[in-house]
Amino acid sequence: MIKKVLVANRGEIAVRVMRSCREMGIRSVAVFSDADRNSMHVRYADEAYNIGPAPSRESYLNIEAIIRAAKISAADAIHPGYGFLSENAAFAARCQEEGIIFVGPDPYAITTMGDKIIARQTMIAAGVPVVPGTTEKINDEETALEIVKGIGLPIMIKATAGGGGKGMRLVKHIDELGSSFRRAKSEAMNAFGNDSVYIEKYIQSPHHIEFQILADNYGNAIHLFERECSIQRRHQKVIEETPSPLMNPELRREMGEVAVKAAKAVNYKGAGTIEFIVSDDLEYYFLEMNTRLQVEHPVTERVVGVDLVKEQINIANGNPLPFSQEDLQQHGHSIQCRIYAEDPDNNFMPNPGVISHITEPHGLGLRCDGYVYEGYEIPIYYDPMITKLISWGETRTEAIARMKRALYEYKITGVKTNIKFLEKIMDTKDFTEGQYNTHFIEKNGEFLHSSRLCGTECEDMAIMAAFVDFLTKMERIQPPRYTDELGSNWKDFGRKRNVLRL
Amino acid sequence: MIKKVLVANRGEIAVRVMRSCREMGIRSVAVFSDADRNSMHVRYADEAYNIGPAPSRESYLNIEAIIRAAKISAADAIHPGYGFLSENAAFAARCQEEGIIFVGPDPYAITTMGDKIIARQTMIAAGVPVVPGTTEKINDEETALEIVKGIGLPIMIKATAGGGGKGMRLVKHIDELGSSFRRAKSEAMNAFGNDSVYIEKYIQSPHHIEFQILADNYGNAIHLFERECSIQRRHQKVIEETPSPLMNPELRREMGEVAVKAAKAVNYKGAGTIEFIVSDDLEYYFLEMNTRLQVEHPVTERVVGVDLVKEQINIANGNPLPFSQEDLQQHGHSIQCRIYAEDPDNNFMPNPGVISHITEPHGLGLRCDGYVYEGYEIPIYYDPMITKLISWGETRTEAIARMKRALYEYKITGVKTNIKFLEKIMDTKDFTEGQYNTHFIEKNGEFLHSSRLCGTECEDMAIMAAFVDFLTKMERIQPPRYTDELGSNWKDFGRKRNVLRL
Amino acid sequence: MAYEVNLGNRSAKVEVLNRAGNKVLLDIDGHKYDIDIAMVERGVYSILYKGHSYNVELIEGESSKKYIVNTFAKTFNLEIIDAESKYISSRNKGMELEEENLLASPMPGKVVRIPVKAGDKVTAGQTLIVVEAMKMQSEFKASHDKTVLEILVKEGDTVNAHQLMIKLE
Amino acid sequence: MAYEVNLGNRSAKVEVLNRAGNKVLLDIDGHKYDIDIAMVERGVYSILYKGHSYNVELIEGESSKKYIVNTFAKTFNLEIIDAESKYISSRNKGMELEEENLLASPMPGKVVRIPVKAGDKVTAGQTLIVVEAMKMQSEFKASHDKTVLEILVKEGDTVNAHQLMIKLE
Repeated sequence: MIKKVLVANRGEIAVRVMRSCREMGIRSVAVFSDADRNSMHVRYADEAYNIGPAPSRESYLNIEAIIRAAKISAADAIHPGYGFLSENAAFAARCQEEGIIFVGPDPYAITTMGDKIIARQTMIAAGVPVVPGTTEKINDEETALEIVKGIGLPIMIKATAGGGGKGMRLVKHIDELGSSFRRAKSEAMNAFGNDSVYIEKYIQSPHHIEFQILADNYGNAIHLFERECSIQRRHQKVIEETPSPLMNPELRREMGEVAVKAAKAVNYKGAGTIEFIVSDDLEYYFLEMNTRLQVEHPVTERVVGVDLVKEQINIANGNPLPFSQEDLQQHGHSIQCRIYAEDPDNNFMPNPGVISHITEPHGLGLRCDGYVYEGYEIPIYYDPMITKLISWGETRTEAIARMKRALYEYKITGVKTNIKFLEKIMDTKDFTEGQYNTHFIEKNGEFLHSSRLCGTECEDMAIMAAFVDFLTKMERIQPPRYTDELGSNWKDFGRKRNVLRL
Repeated sequence: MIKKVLVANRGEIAVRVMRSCREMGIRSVAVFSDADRNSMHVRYADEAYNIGPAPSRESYLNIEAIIRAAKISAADAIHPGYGFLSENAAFAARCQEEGIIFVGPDPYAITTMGDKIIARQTMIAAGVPVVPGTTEKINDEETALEIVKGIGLPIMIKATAGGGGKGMRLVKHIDELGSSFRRAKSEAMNAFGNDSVYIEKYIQSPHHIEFQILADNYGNAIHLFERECSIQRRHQKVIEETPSPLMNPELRREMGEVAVKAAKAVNYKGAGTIEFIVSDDLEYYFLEMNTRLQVEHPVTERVVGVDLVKEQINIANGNPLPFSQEDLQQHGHSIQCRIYAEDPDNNFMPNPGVISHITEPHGLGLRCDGYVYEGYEIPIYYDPMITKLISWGETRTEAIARMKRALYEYKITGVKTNIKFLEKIMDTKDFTEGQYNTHFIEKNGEFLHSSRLCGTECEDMAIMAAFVDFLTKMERIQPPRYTDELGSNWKDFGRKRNVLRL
Repeated sequence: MAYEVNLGNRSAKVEVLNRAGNKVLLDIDGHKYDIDIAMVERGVYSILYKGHSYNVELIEGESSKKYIVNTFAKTFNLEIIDAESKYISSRNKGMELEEENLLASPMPGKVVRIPVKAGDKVTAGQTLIVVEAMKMQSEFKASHDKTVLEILVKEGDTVNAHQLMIKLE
Repeated sequence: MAYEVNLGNRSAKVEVLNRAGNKVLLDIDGHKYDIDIAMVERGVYSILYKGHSYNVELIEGESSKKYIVNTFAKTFNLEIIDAESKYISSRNKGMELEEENLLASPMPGKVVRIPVKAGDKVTAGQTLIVVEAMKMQSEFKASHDKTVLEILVKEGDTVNAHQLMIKLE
């Protein structure tokens, strides 16, 4: 039985994992870099250990430092969260060696799914549909040309070690093939130190739909339905929802079964996600498997009513799955918005800094998974995501209305965020009608970046607030002259403030 | 179609109603007393009007001032929340006269259910079981004696206009009857200006269980299952949950049908609650009907998946109920804790004041319906409830574990609260086993008031934090001498603070 | 320099032995603590000690030396005693007995009823004043037989926490 | 006394005509506003005007006269112009052209690459420096053909928002 879990992560996901640990009566151990001494996961945990300097590779990616913290704290298990070491087979193996339970699949599943070509081959062998293309890496342009003749244009050239859009090239005309092939290889070499590439058919207007799966150590595997993740910017998801507006019950059952088959093909254990590309005419293809918890797991938790972190720990504890496929149902609709510290008006440039004021949304049907607080300085070293806002509604329409209400209530000052950009998405016709694919943000760019109307009266309110604030400050500097005019309210406020100030 | 709603209330319920309005695209109008200019409902609303001085009877109970605000703002409807004017038939009638929709039942239902004897008579006529006793007010001790001979001891003497435990007397021995009768009458006269009393059989170890109902204008009425409300202090509910640990499917179906029958007997429209007394051997009796939204409505919303405020507005709009009894199901378990600004160690004495710091719980399965914020001064004039914390879990055990986790995360400084007392309840065996009735707090008093262990190390942490804080303040006063010793961290913090200060 | 710190009923000797940035070495009643302490929010301290993570919240009391301290388990009143406090404390020694003759409201509220008047002789248990806050009325009663010396508030007045209302003798 | 307030590209004349407690009468460009204004939280103002409830959030900028102002719809830069500001502004007039010769980082980050050195002649569009923040690299390029005058940071340095990095001419 796991009694103490070290969470090898930071930010919202570290806090989220610790919350489930606390509910299970499991003690939690935080690890932190020099930049994170004041971070929420350190405050939330029962124990906390410094594992090195601010840059990730010297701390959160430092396997030995993390293993050392696990040994000092006598943690039974390590939960890797997402990102960092969560899909690192060497880390999972190292935990095994040290007799520490790794909350996740075994190194074999991570390795197999980590190499895109091996994953494709494994899936084809298991009868899972993959995007038409090669199952071997391609070394020369001639082979590439032959393949393209077979599957037809357009095609994508992808790095086998790929990720984050690097080493990817779209080819629409046959005469672009040579130069694109060479450029993809050189980009792949630069980014991953490995110039292997392969070719896939390019799916026009693709939908990105994934299935959450859970598998225990006894061969039981089930899926928890789909998540629609097509709203992306710079190949990064911004909004996710379940059910997918594209889905129908037959397709859901079929894709769910395929997802379970894919997981079983690598003898998967724990929580994982099978990502599919789906075309407008509902052809679907295996894209990749994420062998960890996803950022967007909360929408599934809300609609299916299962705590996925608890299930991960139950499986790591060697318990069988507590439910079968038939026990699971979807209730209502859930949407997640990722709140980033970034400037949507300036090419989504990250905007780290000090949170000066924050008001979080509350009430029926909302969940807010974040980690920042007033006075917290968001470090420059890590991901710009600061909160995940999750809404639920009886219907998709209600879930959207509730998300709009929540975004209206959400106030963060001190850093720029994408909150108003997300509000715009909620107002976009393609989104409210559920008619969208991965081109959504590009397609609706003009509307999304148009600024909201603040008429003269709205502007005048801004002026008055600032002007009154300015005068009040001036009066504080010269109290004898202005005090009377101020009225008792200002004095009261000053007095109240003094009580608050240390 | 309702386009603008005036919310004739304050605090968390005003904000909660406005949230649903916002999701429906309905504009909201706040009214506020002189004590509430800075209150959250004024900030949250689209419009806000002052309706008088701080004392409730001069503002939130001032019918004419509220009607005036509704006319100035051209509100189509008034939502009364709970408390204040929510069960005032004259107010509902006044709205009708003015052509303003009252979001609630008509004056007839309010009047009938407002007088306990008339309500008893109406329920008996409708075939709803009531606690054995009188259906007429009793004027002399002889009649009282006769009645007691018929139904047997113990009995309760209650004021017909009663509420809040006033004018209530428990009689266990026949020789107490005379003096108790006289005292109940005089108390009732003092409290309500009406000395009418009646007699009911006293139910030993009673459970307080209520059923939520919804009824439209077309004779459709359904129930949304039960809420268990037996955890009370000073006749006020502290914790509510659904499903009730006492309930079984047959009893639920039967009591639900009775609740619907009770509502139909007064031609009820809108959301209402039928309260029952249930004995340990599952005999149940109608207690009273609350003709408004209840404080504890969120547990039903979570488990049944319905937004009750939206349904109230839909019914007020003249829409038929969008679901039938068969469409409704309970999913999982939900618990609500009421957070009061009070001192549990000092007889639950209210503790108004300025909120100096607040950290609210977040994450999977939690809802926090509050209205206070940092720097807010809780007024002395109104209810001490500041937040309702609602947890959900797949099982009752998980809902309790999650509530414990949420209470652990919840930090409020500046005023005393009952948060630690609620944590104690979550640890009480009778509660975790679901074996409790309205005597719970009394019965477990010793355990509930015992203080948690803070050993030497815990005490030393308290001392160190305060001592370091004290030294830092001293150093700020004498900067040249200490600055070097402080290390850069303290200076950085000072700098960061300056950024935050206006 | 060692200070005396009163925590509830406990009195502890506290001294900072060394400090560099977040890292502070303290001695409390002879026990040495090597801690990492950071003020993460206004009045909220995070302490790491031997790997354990503690959170302590402070509210400053009437003076800069008095605090209300919240730990996970318990809330304490805390006072730091320095030379000045000691002087005040010794000066006040003789007056302490008088405190039971001063009736103050423990919370903010409104005076709803004063059933006594200056000069009245009252008996132990007799109600002197009724204060209402948040819909609840609290009766304040005489602890011993006394005489009402002075009434400093009147019915309808709003009182602050700790405001003196009645003097007895 | 009337002040000039710059809000984005707009310049407005603002004057307080009267005030008593929360109630303030202002004139903005000839339009009179009779408002009820309260600071409800640090930097958060609630304004009631003709029954409408507005919320405005302020963050103080580099000086006490500069603000970032959030309304529900939009975020503005705002500056209050008084005699002092006017003097500074007139004195700086001649220097304004120089600003495009000063390259500052718009956000905090870390310098990962500086592909130029002092004395280099650079052409419009040429990358001068690469700064990384939150896993994203931003390239800063020359807007015109210039010469690198001075480089004030080096690779690996952490820079603050608005910190000057390169001077050109």
